[in-house]
Amino acid sequence: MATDTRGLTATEPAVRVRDLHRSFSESGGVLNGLDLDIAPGEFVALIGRSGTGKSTLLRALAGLDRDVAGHGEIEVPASVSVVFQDSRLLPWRRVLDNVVLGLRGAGAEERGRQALAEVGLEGRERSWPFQLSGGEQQRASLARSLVREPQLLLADEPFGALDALTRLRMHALLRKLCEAHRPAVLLVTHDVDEAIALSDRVIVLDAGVVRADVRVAGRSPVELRSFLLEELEIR
Amino acid sequence: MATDTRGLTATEPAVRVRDLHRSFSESGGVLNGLDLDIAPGEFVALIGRSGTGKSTLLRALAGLDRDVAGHGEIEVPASVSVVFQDSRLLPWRRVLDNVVLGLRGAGAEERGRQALAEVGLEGRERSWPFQLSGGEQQRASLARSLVREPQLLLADEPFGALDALTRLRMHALLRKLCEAHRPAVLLVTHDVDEAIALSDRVIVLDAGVVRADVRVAGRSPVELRSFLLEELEIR
Amino acid sequence: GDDAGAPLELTAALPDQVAGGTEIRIGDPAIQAIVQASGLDKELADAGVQVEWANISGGPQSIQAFRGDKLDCSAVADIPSLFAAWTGTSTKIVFQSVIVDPINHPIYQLGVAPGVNVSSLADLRGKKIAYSAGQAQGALVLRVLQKAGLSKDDVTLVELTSTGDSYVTALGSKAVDVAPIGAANVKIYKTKYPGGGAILTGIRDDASTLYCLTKSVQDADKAAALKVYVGVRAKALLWQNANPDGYAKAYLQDVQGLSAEDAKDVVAVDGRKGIPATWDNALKRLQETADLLAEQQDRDKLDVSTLVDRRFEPVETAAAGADVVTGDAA
Amino acid sequence: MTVTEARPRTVTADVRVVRRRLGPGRRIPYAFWIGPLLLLAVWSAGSATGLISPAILTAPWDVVVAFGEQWTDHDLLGNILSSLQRAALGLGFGVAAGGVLAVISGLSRFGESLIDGPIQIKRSVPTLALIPLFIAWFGIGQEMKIVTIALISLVPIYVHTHNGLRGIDGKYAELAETLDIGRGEFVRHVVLPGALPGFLLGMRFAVTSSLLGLVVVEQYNATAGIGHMITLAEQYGQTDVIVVGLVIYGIFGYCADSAVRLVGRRVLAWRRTLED
Amino acid sequence: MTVTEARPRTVTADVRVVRRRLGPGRRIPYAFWIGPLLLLAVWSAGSATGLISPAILTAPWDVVVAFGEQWTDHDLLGNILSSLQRAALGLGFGVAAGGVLAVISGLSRFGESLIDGPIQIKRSVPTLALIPLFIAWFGIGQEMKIVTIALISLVPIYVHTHNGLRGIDGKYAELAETLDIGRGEFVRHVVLPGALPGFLLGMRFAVTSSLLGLVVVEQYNATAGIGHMITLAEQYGQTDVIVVGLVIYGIFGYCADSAVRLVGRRVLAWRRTLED
Ligand SMILES: Nc1ncnc2c1ncn2[C@@H]1O[C@H](COP(=O)(O)OP(=O)(O)OP(=O)(O)O)[C@@H](O)[C@H]1O
Ligand SMILES: Nc1ncnc2c1ncn2[C@@H]1O[C@H](COP(=O)(O)OP(=O)(O)OP(=O)(O)O)[C@@H](O)[C@H]1O
Ligand SMILES: [Mg+2]
Ligand SMILES: [Mg+2]
Repeated sequence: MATDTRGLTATEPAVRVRDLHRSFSESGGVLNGLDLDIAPGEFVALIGRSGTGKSTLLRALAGLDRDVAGHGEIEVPASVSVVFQDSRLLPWRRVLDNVVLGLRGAGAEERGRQALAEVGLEGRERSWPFQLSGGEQQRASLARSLVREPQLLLADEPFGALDALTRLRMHALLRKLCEAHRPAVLLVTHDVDEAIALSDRVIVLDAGVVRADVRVAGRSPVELRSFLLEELEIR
Repeated sequence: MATDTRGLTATEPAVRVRDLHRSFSESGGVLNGLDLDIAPGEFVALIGRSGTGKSTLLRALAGLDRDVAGHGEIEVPASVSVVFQDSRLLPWRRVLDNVVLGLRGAGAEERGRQALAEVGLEGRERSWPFQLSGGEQQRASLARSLVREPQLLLADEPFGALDALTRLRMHALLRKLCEAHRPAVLLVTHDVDEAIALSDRVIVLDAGVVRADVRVAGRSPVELRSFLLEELEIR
Repeated sequence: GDDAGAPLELTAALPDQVAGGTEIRIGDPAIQAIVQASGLDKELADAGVQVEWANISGGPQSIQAFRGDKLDCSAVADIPSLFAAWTGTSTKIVFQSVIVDPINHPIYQLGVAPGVNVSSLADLRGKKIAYSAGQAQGALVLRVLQKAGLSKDDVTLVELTSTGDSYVTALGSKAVDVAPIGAANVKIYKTKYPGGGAILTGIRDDASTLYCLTKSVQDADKAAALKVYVGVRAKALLWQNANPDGYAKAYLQDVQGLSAEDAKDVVAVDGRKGIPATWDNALKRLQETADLLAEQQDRDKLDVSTLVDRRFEPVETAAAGADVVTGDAA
Repeated sequence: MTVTEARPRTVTADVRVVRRRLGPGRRIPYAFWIGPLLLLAVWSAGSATGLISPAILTAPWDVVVAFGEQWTDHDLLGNILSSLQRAALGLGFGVAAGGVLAVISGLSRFGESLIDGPIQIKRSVPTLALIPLFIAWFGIGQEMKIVTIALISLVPIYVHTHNGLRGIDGKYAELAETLDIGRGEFVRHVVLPGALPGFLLGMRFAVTSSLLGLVVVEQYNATAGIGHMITLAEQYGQTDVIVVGLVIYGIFGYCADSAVRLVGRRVLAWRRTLED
Repeated sequence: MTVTEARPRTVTADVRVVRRRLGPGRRIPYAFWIGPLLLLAVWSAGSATGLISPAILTAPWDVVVAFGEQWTDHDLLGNILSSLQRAALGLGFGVAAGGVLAVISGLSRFGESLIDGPIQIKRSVPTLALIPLFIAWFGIGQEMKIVTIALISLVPIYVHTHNGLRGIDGKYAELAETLDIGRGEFVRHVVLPGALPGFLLGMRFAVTSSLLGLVVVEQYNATAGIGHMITLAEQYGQTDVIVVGLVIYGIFGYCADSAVRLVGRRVLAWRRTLED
């Protein structure tokens, strides 16, 4: 059973997915009875081959797949924040306005500025999205999610367009944030090292189900890495 | 001088860039007098921090920056193919039509199908671009470029959204192609290992000029790796 | 018609006293200009009649306004009151005037396209004639054919609505051979299209009326005010006869936007207005028109005596006094 | 390091995350008819209660009677057919010309400077006032009518296609440039499909414009046609016949519009917008 | 492993890769005027050589004379002003109503089913034929005129805004849903800016429609206005005055259209399209 393999305590999970099916065509499902629990404050990395359904899973958790066929049970916290695979900045809002979109309360703008500064986009507040480089767009989109302090953060390859150094900085930033607010995190990444470095638990998605589910703590990164790569390559 | 560091023979370079300046604002340039030669058939990897001007350089080489301020000299071969950082599939053409766009001659479609199969998108010929996952879009875009057999291939992070395994397959595919047609290649990547694994030469872009320019052949990958990471992190 | 006065039978005598604040809504732009230029507006004011002028004239527009009850009376020729009746809007003619020499001062002449040879009505045989079934011009064409002894089949009737100068354009471009055009436009037509000509119809087309919503003449207050207005209108026409230049300036130039020269030309072709001593002849002609249209256009027979309110006849003639016209002119 | 395997389940519960929908949501089938039917209901109720006087707007049942009369006694079908023929011919020429002009002017600044101004000016000038010119040039026959309708429907096609074309994301032009495709292929594969949403919107306006143009042109030397029928009825003040004309216009316009939108949904299947 | 350093150079040669431009290219300054000026030139030449007979189209110089006459003797300015006032008022109401209706019907399938049909039907029906209704409801005064113009200009605003809204990329609505913003904020930050290109196109049509509407409404009980002037001039066959009216229409329409497009370029600075 899933619970004992993860060795979780008995607290209510923040995310609870049972028997999740999703398919875009008659011929075959993308998710085929997936089960998943994420504890509050837990950081889970999701890896899997391109086209296995990682984004499909995230969209289901975010409640964005009303029109997709399938069934299953999903429970998520009320406040969810999503970093989309494309950076999805509103092209008609300047960068800062994109970041603070929907933020309420005084100081929203100040918090937005600070988040931008943290992702290295100080001084670009007034730029249009099309004026940013690929990596800059991705960071702006990250800032938009981080400034919100959600209970569940769903991040779909948020560092894909970043160079090694910037990526490390963003890791640190994300870690800091997680320590402060302890959201549950589900992070999709293609970088196994990144998954190991950041997360409490790594999940391998394949053929629409969780193929492997391993806790990081107490295991050697090298061993973990080769295990995960193997799991990835099996098919 | 650039030429002797690269130890090239005296053949005419395929790409020749001299004193290239490009800037988007009064305050500072993105490219500040960049020089670059790429020999015919040479595979050059370009790395650099997010926002340093890698895409700007590629766009200059592709002749897509008519309206950007700056000067300098650029020579490139007649037939250039670009893999954009965004996958840039025409949303109104099905995947196969996107791949064969502008291909002439009989068998164009057959070649397109084959290219799609090679990037692992067999059976997705009739899909709309929005029906592809992020990585699938990127592969379709790669297929579009590879099917063309250009003299110069400019690829802007073509593997950013791919998992480790798919990425290795794409590496193999690209290498095969390069051996067959010997285009000059300028490949932007954030993955230093990828740069080392694929290229003849790695270039580090920083502050708008070529900060480092190293040949891969005959050097230890580990040493090269730590040198490049150091170069990247200096600022 | 918001605060309606007491109802008044159509047979009851017209009240003399105008209740204070009675307002009548009149579409009669030429008379409006004359009334203001001649000082007759004082007479209206003294009698306690308030006129809300509307710049509306002609059949379709006035019928539309009647139906919405946004207008009491409007100045038109003879056709609109027939069509109003045929389409279920009850109106009464309260004023009739004529042209003293109608044959030589017709409202319409028959314009002839350049290069077409038509010098008498008999030449119309086989020609393409512009025809607009619902308009006065259409009725005129039917009457011309009747007079020439031709049937509809002897000519080609080209269905063409007369809007603006569409008939002049149609003639000029030789799209039709013959078209009724306003006498005032004949000179413009001839200068614009050299070779174009025009002949007289020899038919009286001088009917000119003021027709009102029946509902308005059934309103005692309005009927009293209209009684005053009809008197003033008669005087206004006589003033127009006496002051052609004043009319040209006040109406044609200032209201209609013609140049002084053009205004003069228009006045020159205009005939003297006449107030008939009796409406009998006018009604006879109206009945003939009604019969002709009923026959040619498949409509119900109409007794035109139901379309007039002859209580206003003596009011009109009394105002004109000795200046009434009699005999053929009427 | 245990591997969790998928287990077959019998539950088919579907508990999804319910997120407030901000877009319009799914299309309601047949909702399409609610508006027009409501309009009909209000009209009927107004007429039945006397709130709408028959002099102003004929009651629906009287319109049905008038419709029948026009059909049997006045060749309504003939009127409709000859109107439709005119409208279709004019529309055809107008759409072709408008599309071609829009592409020329959309893709060349020089072409634009020549074509765009005159079309904008034509657009600002009342057609009715231009008719004398057309009569002088084309006579008062069918030719003039078709030319006029073609010019009327050219305008929305031109403006919308031009606008749609110019609104295509610049990155697709860049892509095309790097593919070394010719101008013809560029137009076929990038410009036309990219401008298609604009063109279709223009088409919606062109169709109704061409029908409306009938009212104007059929005042001239027409012996049949809906516009002719309305003009005559206006002169006679035959409200019921006018309303018959209006209803026919309404039905045709609504159906044509819905047809264009339906086609639009088909050919724009590649889009994921708030519409879907 | 040698590091190449950037060296200062004195050359400022600018040899770029020349790639065939497939889009329209850069805007040509003032090209804007070429079309209208060419039109004027053709007109002048035609009139001077006698190819265009003055009976069909008055020569430009005669129009200038007529313009002067109208200005000094017939209060042309007053005509223009009272027309503009009517048009502006009607346009204002029409734009406001059209925009609000478009947002309601764009964001709610239910609203759409109520609103959309009647507007499409209204759009298919000739305004001229509706005037009797408006007269009955609003009288023959200024009110009727403004309501009519408002309804005329409501249509393009509604249709275009609705179309623009529905054409917004669905992924932005998804984004908004994950940000937990309210409907008001969604409209303000996503819907309105996203529909803005559509709205602006609608605005171009609304402006000219409101001006054209003048010709219709000013036939009714108007004592001033450009439409009134044209109607009168038609009655008396004053071709030159008609052309004065048309020229004024052309100028106003062209300027208004250009103004809207200019505004469009400003407020759509966030777009990179073939236009740029
Ligand atoms: N709207 C859609 N219509 C049809 N098929 C779809 C649609 N969206 C996704 N798919 C298919 O579903 C599968 C899973 O897609 P998904 O986006 O979840 O993959 P992914 O794991 O995120 O891949 P990647 O790493 O490449 O982003 C893919 O094969 C994709 O082609
Ligand atoms: N159109 C533009 N207008 C203004 N600034 C721009 C524009 N395009 C790029 N820039 C800026 O120029 C710099 C270089 O951009 P470029 O896209 O070349 O970066 P990059 O090296 O490709 O980065 P990344 O790895 O994030 O894609 C960035 O700071 C970017 O913000
Ligand atoms: Mg994905
Ligand atoms: Mg880049």
